Amino acid sequence: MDKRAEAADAVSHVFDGATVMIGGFGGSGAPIELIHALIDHGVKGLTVINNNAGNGHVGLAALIEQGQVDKLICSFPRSADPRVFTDRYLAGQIELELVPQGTLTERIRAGGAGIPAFYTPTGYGTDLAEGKPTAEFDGRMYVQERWLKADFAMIKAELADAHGNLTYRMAARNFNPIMATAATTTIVQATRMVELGAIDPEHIITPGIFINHVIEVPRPAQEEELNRAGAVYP
Amino acid sequence: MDKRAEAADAVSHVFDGATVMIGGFGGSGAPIELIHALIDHGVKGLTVINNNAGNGHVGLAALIEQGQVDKLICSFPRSADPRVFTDRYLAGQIELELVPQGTLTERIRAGGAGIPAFYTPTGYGTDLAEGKPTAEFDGRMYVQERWLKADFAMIKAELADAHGNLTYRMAARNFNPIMATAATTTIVQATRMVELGAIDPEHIITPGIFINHVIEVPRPAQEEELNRAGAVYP
Amino acid sequence: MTEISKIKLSNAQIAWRAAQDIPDGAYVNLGIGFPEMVARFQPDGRQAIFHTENGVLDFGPAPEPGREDWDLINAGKKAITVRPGTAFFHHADSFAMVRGGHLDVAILGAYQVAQTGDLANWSTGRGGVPAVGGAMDLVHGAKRVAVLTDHVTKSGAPKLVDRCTLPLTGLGCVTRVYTSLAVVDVEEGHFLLREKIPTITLDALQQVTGAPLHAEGQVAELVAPEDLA
Amino acid sequence: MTEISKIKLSNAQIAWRAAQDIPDGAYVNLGIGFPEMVARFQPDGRQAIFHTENGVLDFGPAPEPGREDWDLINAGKKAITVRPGTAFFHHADSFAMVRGGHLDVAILGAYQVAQTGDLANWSTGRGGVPAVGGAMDLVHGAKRVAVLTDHVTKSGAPKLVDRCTLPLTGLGCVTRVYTSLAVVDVEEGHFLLREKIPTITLDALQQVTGAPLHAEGQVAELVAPEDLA
Repeated sequence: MDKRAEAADAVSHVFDGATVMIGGFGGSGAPIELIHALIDHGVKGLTVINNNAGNGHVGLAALIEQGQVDKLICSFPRSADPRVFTDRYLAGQIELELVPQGTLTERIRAGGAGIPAFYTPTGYGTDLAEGKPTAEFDGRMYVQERWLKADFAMIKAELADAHGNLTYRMAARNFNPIMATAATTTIVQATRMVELGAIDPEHIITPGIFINHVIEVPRPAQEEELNRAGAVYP
Repeated sequence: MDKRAEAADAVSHVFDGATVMIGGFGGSGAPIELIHALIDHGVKGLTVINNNAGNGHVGLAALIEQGQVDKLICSFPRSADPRVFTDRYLAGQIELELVPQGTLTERIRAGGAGIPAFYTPTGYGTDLAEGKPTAEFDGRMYVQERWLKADFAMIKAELADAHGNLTYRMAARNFNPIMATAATTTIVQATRMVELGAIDPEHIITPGIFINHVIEVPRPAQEEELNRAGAVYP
Repeated sequence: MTEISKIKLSNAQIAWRAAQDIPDGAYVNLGIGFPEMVARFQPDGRQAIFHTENGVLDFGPAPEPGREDWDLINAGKKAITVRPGTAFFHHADSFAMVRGGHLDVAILGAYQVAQTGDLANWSTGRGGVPAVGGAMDLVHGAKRVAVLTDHVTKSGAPKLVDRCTLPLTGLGCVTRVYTSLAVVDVEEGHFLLREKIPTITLDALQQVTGAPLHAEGQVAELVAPEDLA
Repeated sequence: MTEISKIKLSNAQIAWRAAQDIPDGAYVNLGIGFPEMVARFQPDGRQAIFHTENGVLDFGPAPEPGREDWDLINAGKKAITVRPGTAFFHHADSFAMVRGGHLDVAILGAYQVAQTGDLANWSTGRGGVPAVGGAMDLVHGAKRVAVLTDHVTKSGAPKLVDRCTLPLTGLGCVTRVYTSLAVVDVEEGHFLLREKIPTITLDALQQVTGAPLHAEGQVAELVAPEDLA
């Protein structure tokens, strides 16, 4: 078994109208090269799940700017330069499902763990819980939230082996391990491929069972640095 | 901040009637020395949450044999030598709440994560879901399960620092990291104390936020080996 | 009955047959006991990745006696080994793999399998100390849930039945049954006979089966090597 | 109003006051922006452990300009550093810490706080692009939820109110408010005045507060150092 692939091949399976989870919190952990491969692939009508809504004109912002995203599920569609999303949103060209960050997180985790619904105190009594079922447990009120799953997840890792065992780099871990579990097909870009067995079994954060395709991207672009340089994709 | 303590002091807070999670899967990861300290402490009427029901006459089996446990919440009360529990159970001297293993796991994880209830496919239509609420999601039926929390968790780790950052050893990880999150007070026995910063931040499995007391137990007893040697505690 | 006990496959042969259906790279959980035998019979060139619900993926075979490390065990509490690719994780992550549908196959034992796919494999309903472990979790989530079993009980009663009479492990969860006499799929509420051993007639097989055996076209011959250890 | 703007505490002074209530070893989440300032004013001999919801516990201060590593940021997407004891974890584990009640204190900003403890701090309700981040999660779970805020809005309207008129972040979640004029606890549906700056009268304070200020015994003097940077 060898899950290594080329980015263009791996993203070529993403179809029009697919739901795609994209890892990262802001620029940390964002799989820029995979997103750009998806832009090259040219697929349309995507629903994207990400914590944010892109920054500048690269990565997720570029995917939105190319008109490939119909709906965004996120917690915080603001950034240093959120104009691409903001303009489209205010023009009614993109739908937004705003989800509290911890609820977004837990919905993704639930999707990966086979938990179709759960109760959380988060959002109870607020506009973001409107229309959702509620229930009382031990005298406190909670909101019922549903799992989130995706057709594809695109994530960024640090080390990977051919089976898809992964580690991450510092705070770039964020959404990547949980999104890896919640998609039918998970594509990872890893900064360094290593031999099977080279990652200590104690240090593997994502076991390969969750991974379908591994792409080595040795010197990945960093969204923050691209934006400081005024980069635009494509 | 320094969370280091002696075992006798740490367990001295456990009160009659307390609910205590005890880590381990069979003998792997079982905090034998902490359990024996609890036997020495002599507290009664405990509800214990563990995957099993003890083996032989040491560890959890010894705690039960001393008559300190009124109720056990577990998934598999069988072992190579389950006589201590079996005899008491058949004599009506100990209550058993039998929970499917993955549901037990998820209930503990939910307790630690502030999720009061969740839905699972596990157990639907079986005797173990009797009387529990059910619901349909996307055409499939699920059982509603409640979180599990405890007054105390007693767990076993490999490395620890004074803040309670932990690693585990191989399959001895099992229930330990999740139980650490679900108790008001978590007591850990670690095989080796290391300096703060000595554990790579990428390799910490349990961050110290979940830990209250750390006890160094340099050469921990292994339940399997104690039993092969015919050990009895006290 | 006497006749059947002479012609039926051994447990090793049943396990061998189940192993032939596991593709290279499949993620597989083998139930405690008899199903564990499947790992021995992987065809050449194929390497399944085994999951054990206590928190290890891609582990190796049992160590030499005397070389056991009791912190490195499987769900049956037997010693295992690490190999290149092994990963450790905690119980919640482990059952997320199970419940979340990430296993390709779970292979379990059974007391009874109903034509609806219902499985009874955790309790004989006779009192004593009940114990369930991960059985109820494993039957939900894996893409295929296969059962290995003798075709009949020791007293000759069918184990493939119309409805389970023993306490259920799960509803409608079994997809394929490998028995000592046949390979049977569960499809849309009935048993679909895929293979049978050549030395039993369809009628005789039906007689020891507690629900109708359907067939689509040819029923293949179920032949396993004789010399399996 | 003019008078209040002359006598009120600066943001740094409010942050300083909040920092005095954080015990050594407390696990603390500081909201993005103004609350982050609290980290600067930890009393000598005390070291709080800071949590950032994107997945870092016990991180160090911002690096020198030019030394940033953009894989090592806080929830405000500002660069941070590691120190001995730092731990990394994923988002689900991070919000388990938040929602599961493992933080000792969360310190947040506010548009409005109601005497019931309701908080409005995520939306001005004026349209544009809504964004919530982790605010709604942080208000549930931490043992204490403290708010740092000017006592009144820029136009002089009370921020401590009878009922929030802006979209809510959470119901009954705030336990203490540190304002530019006072320290106020929320207890059983009313505001309990604990401290006020010496240069304002109780009457004047009440006039700029949108709900009754109760007191139990002595109201202490709120005095912060002058020279805070």
